Amino acid sequence: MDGIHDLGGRHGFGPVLHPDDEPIFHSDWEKTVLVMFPAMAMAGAFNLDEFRHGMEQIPPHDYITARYYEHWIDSMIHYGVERGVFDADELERRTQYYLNNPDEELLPSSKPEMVETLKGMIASGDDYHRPNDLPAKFATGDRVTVVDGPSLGHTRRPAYVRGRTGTIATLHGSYVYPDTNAMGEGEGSEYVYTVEFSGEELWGDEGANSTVYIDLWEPYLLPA
Amino acid sequence: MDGIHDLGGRHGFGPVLHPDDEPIFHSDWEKTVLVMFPAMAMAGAFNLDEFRHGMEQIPPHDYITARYYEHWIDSMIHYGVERGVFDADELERRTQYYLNNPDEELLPSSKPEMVETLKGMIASGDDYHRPNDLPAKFATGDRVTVVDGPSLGHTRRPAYVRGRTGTIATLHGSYVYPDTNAMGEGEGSEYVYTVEFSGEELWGDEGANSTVYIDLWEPYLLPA
Amino acid sequence: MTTQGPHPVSGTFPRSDEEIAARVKAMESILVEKDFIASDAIDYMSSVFENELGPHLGARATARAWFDPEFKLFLLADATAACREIDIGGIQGEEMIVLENTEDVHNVVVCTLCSCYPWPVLGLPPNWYKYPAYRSRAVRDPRGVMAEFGFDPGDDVEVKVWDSSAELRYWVLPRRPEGTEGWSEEELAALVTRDSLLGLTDASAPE
Amino acid sequence: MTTQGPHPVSGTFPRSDEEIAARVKAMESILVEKDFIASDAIDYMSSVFENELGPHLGARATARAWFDPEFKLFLLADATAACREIDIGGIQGEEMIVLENTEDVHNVVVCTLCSCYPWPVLGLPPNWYKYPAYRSRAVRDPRGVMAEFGFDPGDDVEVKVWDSSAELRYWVLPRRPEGTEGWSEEELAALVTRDSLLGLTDASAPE
Repeated sequence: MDGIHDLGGRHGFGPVLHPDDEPIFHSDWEKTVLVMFPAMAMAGAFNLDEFRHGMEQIPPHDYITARYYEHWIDSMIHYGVERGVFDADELERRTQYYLNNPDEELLPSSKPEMVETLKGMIASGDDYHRPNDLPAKFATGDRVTVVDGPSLGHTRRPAYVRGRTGTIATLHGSYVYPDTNAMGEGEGSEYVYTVEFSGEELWGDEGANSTVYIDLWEPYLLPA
Repeated sequence: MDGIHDLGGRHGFGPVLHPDDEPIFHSDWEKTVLVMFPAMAMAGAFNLDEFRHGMEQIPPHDYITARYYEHWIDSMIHYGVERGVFDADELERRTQYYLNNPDEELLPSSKPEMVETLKGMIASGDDYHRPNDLPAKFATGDRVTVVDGPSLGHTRRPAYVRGRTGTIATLHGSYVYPDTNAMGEGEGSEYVYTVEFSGEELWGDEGANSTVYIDLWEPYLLPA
Repeated sequence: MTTQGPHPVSGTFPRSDEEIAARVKAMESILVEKDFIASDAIDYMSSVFENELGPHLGARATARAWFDPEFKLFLLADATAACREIDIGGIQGEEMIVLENTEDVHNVVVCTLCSCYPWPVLGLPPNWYKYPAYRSRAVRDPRGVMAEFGFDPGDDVEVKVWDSSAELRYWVLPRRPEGTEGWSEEELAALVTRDSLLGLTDASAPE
Repeated sequence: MTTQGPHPVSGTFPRSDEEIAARVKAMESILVEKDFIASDAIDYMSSVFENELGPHLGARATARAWFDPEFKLFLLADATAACREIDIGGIQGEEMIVLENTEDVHNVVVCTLCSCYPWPVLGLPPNWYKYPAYRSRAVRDPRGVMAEFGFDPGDDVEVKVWDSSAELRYWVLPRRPEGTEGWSEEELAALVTRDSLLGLTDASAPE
């Protein structure tokens, strides 16, 4: 979709405010939200691409004014309600309750097998490679143009490279395809390339003496 | 510039909330803001294109959460301070004063010659035509592609038509050129065309059975 | 425990009406002192837009066009001159173009980049015309927007969207409703709404 | 007098920390009841990110590469395997690529579409990496962004920006500061900052 999340090259957001001493978690609730991601993914509430697509659907004013982990919360509620993990009314009722009783903490709970699963997940991560029997269409050095035109669903084809011509820098193998995986159309399998664009191609004179590299899936690319 | 104001085709803004009974002015201050536009333009604080460019420079979160006439206020302050009409500290001081004394109204004041000027302005408007000795480059029926690529300053070349190919529907004559007039580079004189784009060219299948017409200045167009 | 760092953006939105009112008073007080504005000028111009300009003018021009075929031809050929003939015209409508709705074509007007609007026939625009939802969607999903106004032009009808990006000002000549044969201009004008002059709906049907 | 209609958007922004905390408690309480999460799992995983993962790991890998030319070649050829050799790796870094800064080339890492970041070597990203200012500007105005971090790579240096849009994770091997001949790995690691591993600055100079 052509939403506010597609930020590359957009104007108006001001300087990068970067405090020296930013904590890892700014509030205790951020810790819970971090761990709700694997918990809800394991519960089948969403996959990674759906989770990202959920964040993209946050209204623009909310997207740019909210704290970062609020994006996670919103996407979790979006899919959680849709897939029956949360009942929207019950969630609202409990939210009001905790708002009225801010000092009430949840009781400790234990799930040792989940701790073990998380341990393995942190150590090994996930595998997004998916085998593909077809040969890759492009090779290093090939000139390619990114498919232009709008997007209705989820995509990792940002506006700032659409219609632009660059050069294949690396072929990385075949991976889950976000455009289908986020839309309930299957994981798919598509080659991913790092594509090199000159700064001038993207930004005109502004881009002098700079180069942008971005990873793009094969269906995003046309021979130039 | 590639700012939040360039809204055509962007996703996420929800339904069009259109009350049946919207008043012409929602608050008394809107009346003052409306009339400050010609007043400050006559005082030399800005021209129309600068005024629009000033609104485009409002930070995105502010642009989409503010009431409409707040955009005007922000652009007026932007140029008013830059050009010595307002002293920023004095403006802030008085704002605080009126915030602390909300019932204090300004005394009535009179400027009969301005009333006369406004009367003529409302009746006749302004004239944006500027003669151009060169022939127009395009004629009705010509195929044209809108110049692609980013924008640094003010432009009326929206993102959704950049790089798209359409057909000249009408040649309107030559007018003030916003891209220079907003940037202190003179009014210029460029032909304006209404260009017709098929919905499919702009939006793919979504655009079936629709057509978009938009007015574009000659420097925005290349022969297709 | 919270140690939230800088927010992505600063400030609290939206600002209150009181804050804005105070700021505008501050601006006005400075402009009055510099003799750039006066309260009688504000009263005069705002009263024109409150009491004189508005969709009733576009309705009057439309009814005339329905009533008088020659005026309709004139209006479609040169809306500015035709309107001047019936004392309509001026600021933000120095060069107007009227788009005729037919059985096959339905026109819609928008300004995606700001808020351009034909003041002489419609007065000042409503907020929704200037807010992001309408500006973003009218060019891409005009049928969806019309549906939110309770209107469906029909699948076979071509929708033409006009993005007012220059100093030309567009408005729509709606189709004359059926069952209005023999009506007077005044009666016809009562069927013409603001939304129909923007192409969001048809003119009202006779009751 | 005010009769402001619907705002362009509804709600008050930003939301308070208290509101968010209450909502998260509500979510957690439901997930606990459904046996999808437990507080010990939250404590475990958050403590790993608070206490174990962080830029000191990227600093250790970098110092090793400065110290050991063979490890540097390995790191640049296959960062994931090289890091595994020194017990670094895992989630959100399943396939890492290291970009070498040189006299002629300076690399910068961003994720314009969301917040992709090499967790195994840097831990969780700071807010500024995830907020609109950095994401919008890093690809278009990388020198301006670096200037805000107090760094100028030099006009003659080519700036390469890497937009992490897929599941590959990029980080930067900064140049070894001059005047560090004979330093130990531990001493070298102390010069490597998070910002230098993202390419916003160079590594720190020796004092």
